[in-house]
Amino acid sequence: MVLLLLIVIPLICAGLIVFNPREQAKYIAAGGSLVSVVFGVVALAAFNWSQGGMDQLTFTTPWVPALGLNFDIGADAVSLLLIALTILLGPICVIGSFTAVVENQKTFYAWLLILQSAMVGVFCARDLVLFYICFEFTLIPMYILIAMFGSSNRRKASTKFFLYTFTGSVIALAGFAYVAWQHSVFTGEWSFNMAALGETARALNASQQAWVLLALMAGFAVKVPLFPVHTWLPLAHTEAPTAGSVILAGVLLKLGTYGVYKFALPFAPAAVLDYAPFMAVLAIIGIVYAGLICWVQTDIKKLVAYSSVSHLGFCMLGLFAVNSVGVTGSVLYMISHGFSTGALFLMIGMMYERYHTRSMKEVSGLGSKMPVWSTFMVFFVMASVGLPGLNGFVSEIMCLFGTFQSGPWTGQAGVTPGATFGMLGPVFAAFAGTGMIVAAIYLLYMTGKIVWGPTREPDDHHAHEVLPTDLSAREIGVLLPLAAGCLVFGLYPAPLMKAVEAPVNDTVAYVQSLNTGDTGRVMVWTAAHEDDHGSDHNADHGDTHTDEHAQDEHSEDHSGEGH
Amino acid sequence: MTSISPTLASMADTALHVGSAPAWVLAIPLLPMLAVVLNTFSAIFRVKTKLPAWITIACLAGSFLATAFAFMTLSGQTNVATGWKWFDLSWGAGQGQQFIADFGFYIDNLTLLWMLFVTGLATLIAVYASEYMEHDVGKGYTRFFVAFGLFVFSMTCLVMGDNMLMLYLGWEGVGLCSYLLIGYFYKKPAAVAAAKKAFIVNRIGDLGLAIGVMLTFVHFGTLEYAQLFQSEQLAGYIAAVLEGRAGDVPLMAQLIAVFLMIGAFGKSAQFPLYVWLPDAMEGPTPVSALIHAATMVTAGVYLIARMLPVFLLSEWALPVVAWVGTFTALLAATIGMAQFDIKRIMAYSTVSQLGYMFAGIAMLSSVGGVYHVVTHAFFKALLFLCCGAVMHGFAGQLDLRKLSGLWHMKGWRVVSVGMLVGCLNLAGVPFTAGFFSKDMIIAEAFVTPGYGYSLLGWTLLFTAGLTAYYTFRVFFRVFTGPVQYEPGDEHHGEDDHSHDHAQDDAHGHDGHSHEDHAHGHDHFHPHPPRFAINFVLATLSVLAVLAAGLYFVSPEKHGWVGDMLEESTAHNLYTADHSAAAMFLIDGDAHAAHDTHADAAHGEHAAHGSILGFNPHEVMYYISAIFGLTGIGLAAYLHGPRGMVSGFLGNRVEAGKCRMDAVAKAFDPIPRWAENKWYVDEFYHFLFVRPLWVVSYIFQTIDKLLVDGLVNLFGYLPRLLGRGAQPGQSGVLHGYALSMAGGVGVILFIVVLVTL
Amino acid sequence: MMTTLAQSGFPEAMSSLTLFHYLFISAVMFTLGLIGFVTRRNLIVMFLCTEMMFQASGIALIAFSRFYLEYTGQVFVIFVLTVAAAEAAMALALVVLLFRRHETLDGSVWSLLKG
Amino acid sequence: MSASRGAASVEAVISPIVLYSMIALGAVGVLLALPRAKANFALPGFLIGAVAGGVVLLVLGAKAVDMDGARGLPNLYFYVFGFVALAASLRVITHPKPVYSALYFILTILATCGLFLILSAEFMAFALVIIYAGAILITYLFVIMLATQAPTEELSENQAPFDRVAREPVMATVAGFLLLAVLSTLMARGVPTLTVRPVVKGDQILTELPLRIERALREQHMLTGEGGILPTETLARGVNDDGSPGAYLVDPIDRTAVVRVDADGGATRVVAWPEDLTLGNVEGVGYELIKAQPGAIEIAGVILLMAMLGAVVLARKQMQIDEDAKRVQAEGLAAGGEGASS
Repeated sequence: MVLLLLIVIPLICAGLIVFNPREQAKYIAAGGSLVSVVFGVVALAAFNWSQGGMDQLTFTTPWVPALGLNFDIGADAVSLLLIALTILLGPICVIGSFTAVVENQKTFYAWLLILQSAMVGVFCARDLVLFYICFEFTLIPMYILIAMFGSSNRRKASTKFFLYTFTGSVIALAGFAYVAWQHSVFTGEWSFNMAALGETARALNASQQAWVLLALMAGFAVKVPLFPVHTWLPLAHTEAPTAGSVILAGVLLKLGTYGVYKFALPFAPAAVLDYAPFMAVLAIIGIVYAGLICWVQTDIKKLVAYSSVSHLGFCMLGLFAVNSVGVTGSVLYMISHGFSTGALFLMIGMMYERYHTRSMKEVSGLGSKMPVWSTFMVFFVMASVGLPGLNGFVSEIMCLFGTFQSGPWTGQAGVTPGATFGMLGPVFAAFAGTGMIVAAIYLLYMTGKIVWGPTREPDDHHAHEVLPTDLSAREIGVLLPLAAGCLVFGLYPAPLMKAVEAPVNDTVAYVQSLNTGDTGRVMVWTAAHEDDHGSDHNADHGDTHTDEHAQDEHSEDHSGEGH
Repeated sequence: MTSISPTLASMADTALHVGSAPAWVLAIPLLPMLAVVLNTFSAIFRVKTKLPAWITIACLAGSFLATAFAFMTLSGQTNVATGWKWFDLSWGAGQGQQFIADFGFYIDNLTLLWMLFVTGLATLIAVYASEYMEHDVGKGYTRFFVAFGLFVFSMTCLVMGDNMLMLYLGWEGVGLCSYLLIGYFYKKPAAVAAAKKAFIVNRIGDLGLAIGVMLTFVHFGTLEYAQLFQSEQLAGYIAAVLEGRAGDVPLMAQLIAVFLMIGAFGKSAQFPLYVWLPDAMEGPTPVSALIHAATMVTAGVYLIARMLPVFLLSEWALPVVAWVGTFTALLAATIGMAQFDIKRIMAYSTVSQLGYMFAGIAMLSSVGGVYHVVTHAFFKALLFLCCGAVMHGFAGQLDLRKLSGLWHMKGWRVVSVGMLVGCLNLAGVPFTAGFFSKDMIIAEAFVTPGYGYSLLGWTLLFTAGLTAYYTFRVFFRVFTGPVQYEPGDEHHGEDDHSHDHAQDDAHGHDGHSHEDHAHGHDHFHPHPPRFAINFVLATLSVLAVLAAGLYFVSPEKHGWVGDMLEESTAHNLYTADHSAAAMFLIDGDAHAAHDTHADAAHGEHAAHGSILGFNPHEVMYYISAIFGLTGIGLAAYLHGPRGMVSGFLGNRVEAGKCRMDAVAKAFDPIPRWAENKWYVDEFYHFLFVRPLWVVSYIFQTIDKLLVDGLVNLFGYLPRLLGRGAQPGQSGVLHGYALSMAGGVGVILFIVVLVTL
Repeated sequence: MMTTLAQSGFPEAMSSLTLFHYLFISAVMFTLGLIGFVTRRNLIVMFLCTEMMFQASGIALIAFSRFYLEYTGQVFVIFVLTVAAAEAAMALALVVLLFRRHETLDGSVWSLLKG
Repeated sequence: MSASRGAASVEAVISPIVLYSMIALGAVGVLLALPRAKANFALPGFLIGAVAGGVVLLVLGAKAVDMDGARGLPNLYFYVFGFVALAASLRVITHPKPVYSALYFILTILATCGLFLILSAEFMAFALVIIYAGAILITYLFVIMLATQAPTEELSENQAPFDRVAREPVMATVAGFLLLAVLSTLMARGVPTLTVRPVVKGDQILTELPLRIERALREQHMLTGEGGILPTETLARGVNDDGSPGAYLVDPIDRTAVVRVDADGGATRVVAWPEDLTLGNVEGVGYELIKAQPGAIEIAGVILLMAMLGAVVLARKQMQIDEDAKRVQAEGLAAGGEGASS
């Protein structure tokens, strides 16, 4: 129920904004998002963190019963943490935009809140159709935010963002639809319950799973974004307004990784192991390639945008390591990246508000001009670099660790107790590790240009009429929670690890249990599954299938004769 | 297992007792952290006094006292104090199925030894910095001390961490502080570049370390020292090595040491990753003294000492370390000889001495290596602080050609004496601490059998001579001779910084220094150090001298340091068995262990190596003294002032001219190349940085044209199709109606045909 | 089935006429309306033709209603009539408007979509 | 399945050769009849079209005779009305003058109403006459007169050029008659496969009006003296589970009702409904409309209202703009005048 509130409250506030005067829009938005935070805390408090399945804080009501559609929401630890991230970024984005958005305030804040609802909906959906609707619906507010409030090239950016990600997710929809169809063939009734479909998907044979995986990855990889399909991101980030960038980097990209975690791994476990090296190679290329591209950027927002590509590569790597450390690291990465990169975008926005440029060639050496800003900047850069003690390190090193463990170690059983089954390994980890060096190179290059060095300002620079030279109290207030989050996350992440341990271990244990060879995978799974969960899925799946099919034909004939 | 030597077995036994340390031990790392927090509040409230310095000094002194107390109560034991859980993840109950790393601290003698000099020196240098940085009070002062405190905290994590991830945290944490402090004068592009370089080069090493840590976890299933060093697996490997079955150790396990070694090379500025350290001298001098001479750069030595059992598994790791260390020592010494910036000379000297430490520990003289760390920490900190005092007094002047005769100047006596003490130590003049520690290393090179180790020994001896030469070159040029000086170029360095802010709030300055800077060169008066700096220099001088005494504490264990290391991982195979163990590494001769382990350790060494037919440990005192004194003599002859030693040796009468000029001219290109650091930086730039930059640009182009271009092409396809279909859209209603009707007709027609 | 016809409120009138007879009339009328809609350029006549197509569908609906002995078909014709009336009102208003603007009733003039 | 479909061929209804050839012939006729720029083949077109339509109807009738035995061309009205309706609609689309088109359309509607009457949809027939012929078409006529350009020298006989020339007649005719051909094929195939529900809808509705049945039975008894029910008798009701009286026991399939002989219960008997007890067309349509489609009829009302409002708004808009333009112009003139005078 509290999750429903988290979805509904922003929507109500968006409605209030529409029907209230323009001047009140931002206060309503701030109030609404803060109320959401309160309920988010309630949700966190009410949650039982030691439990695995996605069956807490549920709310279900029939939607289209004929198709087995339910409005079905609930959470496990992973999704609840992502929801928490979403609603934490909510007020930060709203309050951070107080001075940046001057025109069309009602539109801006209303869509921002709607976007928040949609994102919460994605993370708590238990029904595939609900998930997909929310997943796609996030595009619309984001499109409007970019297209209406972006910078000069916003039309191209927003169109590209929309079409690119939309195309990808339509392919994912095909994958979903295939699984749902198979489910209806197996069981004779339509259902879009994610758990039920997961069961069905696992029963598919290896090649079917491979196709399902590829279809899902087509959608999620674009969203993440993975290497060859990343080009929408820098453009969208560069053109988006600050709040849009924060949400985009902080949450929207996580829809992709969350999708991989929630669907690709459990829906196609056999194929995941087959395709892990391929995906990992793409991720590693992304890490290094995007990192090096960052280095030669002059627009710092573009730099940070490319850095997201690089960082999310680690996240994907951890997921495809398919072991506890890797997947946990990946989940933590989703959250931690939201903090540090979101904060970096905010910082850039604050600078942009004052100087109306983001080019390192025009602005540099702000260390003496804006010491507080610079302090925060260095802090968040360090978080992003992956400095131990801050959030980036925890997740990054776990992703690398997971990748490293997940290797060809099994031949030496007993000799390598820390190893797990997997398709990656030390070579992957080593190559990905070079990303750490590259990250240091480009982020310190940026810091060296923009924070350190002799002060340089644009020629036509005037003091902002509202904002002080350095950060205002409001801006510091926006940044402090993020900074505190980075610090706490970096120094005391153990509770988070414990929190996601149960769901992650479930997923991983499942995929790992398939490692007994190529031919027997599905069989092994079926047997294991029966042992685990009783007999709601029969071993003679194929038989029931054919029987039903025969019946179908029979009844058709019958009706035909009736005429 | 049966044939492991009893000593080894007993070693394994003693290492098993891991107790839990009392909670107050946590004060050692947390007091510096407290200083950081308090100083952050100082920054928030914009404190414009020296309060941050006092806070830092108090906290660091408290930390030192806690360490000292720990030394008194806990030495000889191995204890773990856990703060809180940091990484905590499990996916099974078996070994290696938990990913656990606590924010905890591992306290054994090695840790205590390190922490004693780290916290002690940090406290002293904080006192020094409180005066040295005073021109920045109200501005960078707080920032400086925040980073300073953070550094000490990180260093405690590095040294005391009870698992490898804590080590990694400290490892990168000190890197961050190093970055922040090198870039302290952030308006100077050189400082910014140096800071960046330091961080990035360190990161390369860090990657090696990270891979080493991962390999360790995969192989031993744990990251915690306590479990690692107790693990039967490790004991089994070591046994295999000792029995000459080195091939039984899996390749991957051997690689652990190799990767850890890369990390150590990065942090401790060994070839090829040493290039950042000389540039790091752009930071304030107290920083150079503490971080880039005494403590942080010795982290690599600590790492090898801590992980020595793992290093023993590898056939190549330790020999490579020995060779690289020796080569670095020689290379850095040659560069140091040709520099004119006294701080850079000290920096290269540091690189060189670190090479000694690495060589020492790699030649299985962990005592020698660690002892050298300790003595070097004192005398090199002293040297740097003296250089800093000079720099401070002469407005940033560091060129030895422009300074002369400080000994004779009023107020500079403490500095001069301190410098002399430091130089004597560094040059290895007999009966100084540096003399003893260096001798241990060099002698070990002749004792330990290994691939060309005696060649390394001679190289190290030769390098010792070079060291003496360049050390006293500085001393003779700057502190003796006629009183001459030129003020430094104030527009680089910290004073530049203060100028900028002078207009903003002048009252934040103490008038004295401000006046000096404002007046410029015509009326330049050097200001000699005041109480705080002199006090620290004096204290350090005394300590540097006294450090020699450690050699005579418990001599049966090679001095106090040997005593300390005996109860730690660094001891491992040393005292009793070390040469034997080394022999197994090299020769695989299992029986020798039984023959030798019972013998007295000292007498045994002679059997394995000699120098010119003598026992190296006995004759090394003389040989190295000869090399050292020769170097000093050469320095005196080439750089000494006229009138020194009855006018016999030197002939220098003004600051910038000496006999060396002619010599340098005679050997023309070589000194110039050496002065330009053998063009290694340029080589790296050409070989790595530039290509990477070009590749980045190529990638960017590819991204724009190829990757994005393909996408845009797909985006363009519908438009092309649309162009093709456009004529159909006449916009006339009839057309649409007609095509609709026709379409329905055609579809139905198809239905008719199909259902025929 | 046929025996109940007389009792059903539908007088005996079908006799030998099958449903096809009416549907054929309806189809022809629909086709003529369609052809008229496409070929005529006068907006008013075009709308007349649409009305004619409505008429044709009405015949079909009522024929089905009769055939199935149901009233739903007739009810639908009422709705068709409603839509036709609404359409006529709107369309004629539009025609007047357009005529005012261009002083012509030629439908092909209104082809702003043409690129 | 497919076999059974194949069995329902066109031949059961009409000879396909005749059907398709006449459709083609009709197409030619329509094509000729459509207005042309130069030559005018309207008359031959009509004739050909009439022949085609007539032949088809004749053949249909002949086939019906075959099916119906000896009665011969039964229900001549159908053929007459059908022919008139089609001929009038042909004229609607071919007449170059919109006014005549509208008038012919009224004829079409009237003929259609005749067909409706044959189909015993009296209500719809009269509603159509009133609404279509009476209201809508008159509006059309008004608009035609309102919107037609004043005749000038160039416009002969008050005909706009766009009325005199058909647009793409060949394409349109081919497409239209192709559609007709496949439609009639499908209809001819499909009609024989249709099935009818066993219950007559009107009877079923009557069961929901039991008092009406009771009244008819009483009247039957009173008027004829036989059949029906006595004044003392009442229709029997079932009993619900909870003991309350349930539904009346009337059977729409057998057209019978159960009657309670004594007022105080006990014996019952079954009577047949009167033969002439049927639901009237208006009754049926009204009942269906209100009972089954209450929402739809509300929506239809709203649509009509909106259409009215829309028509008003659309028609007014132009006037307003004109007024505004005039006002602006007037103000501009006044200002200009002042400027000039000062």
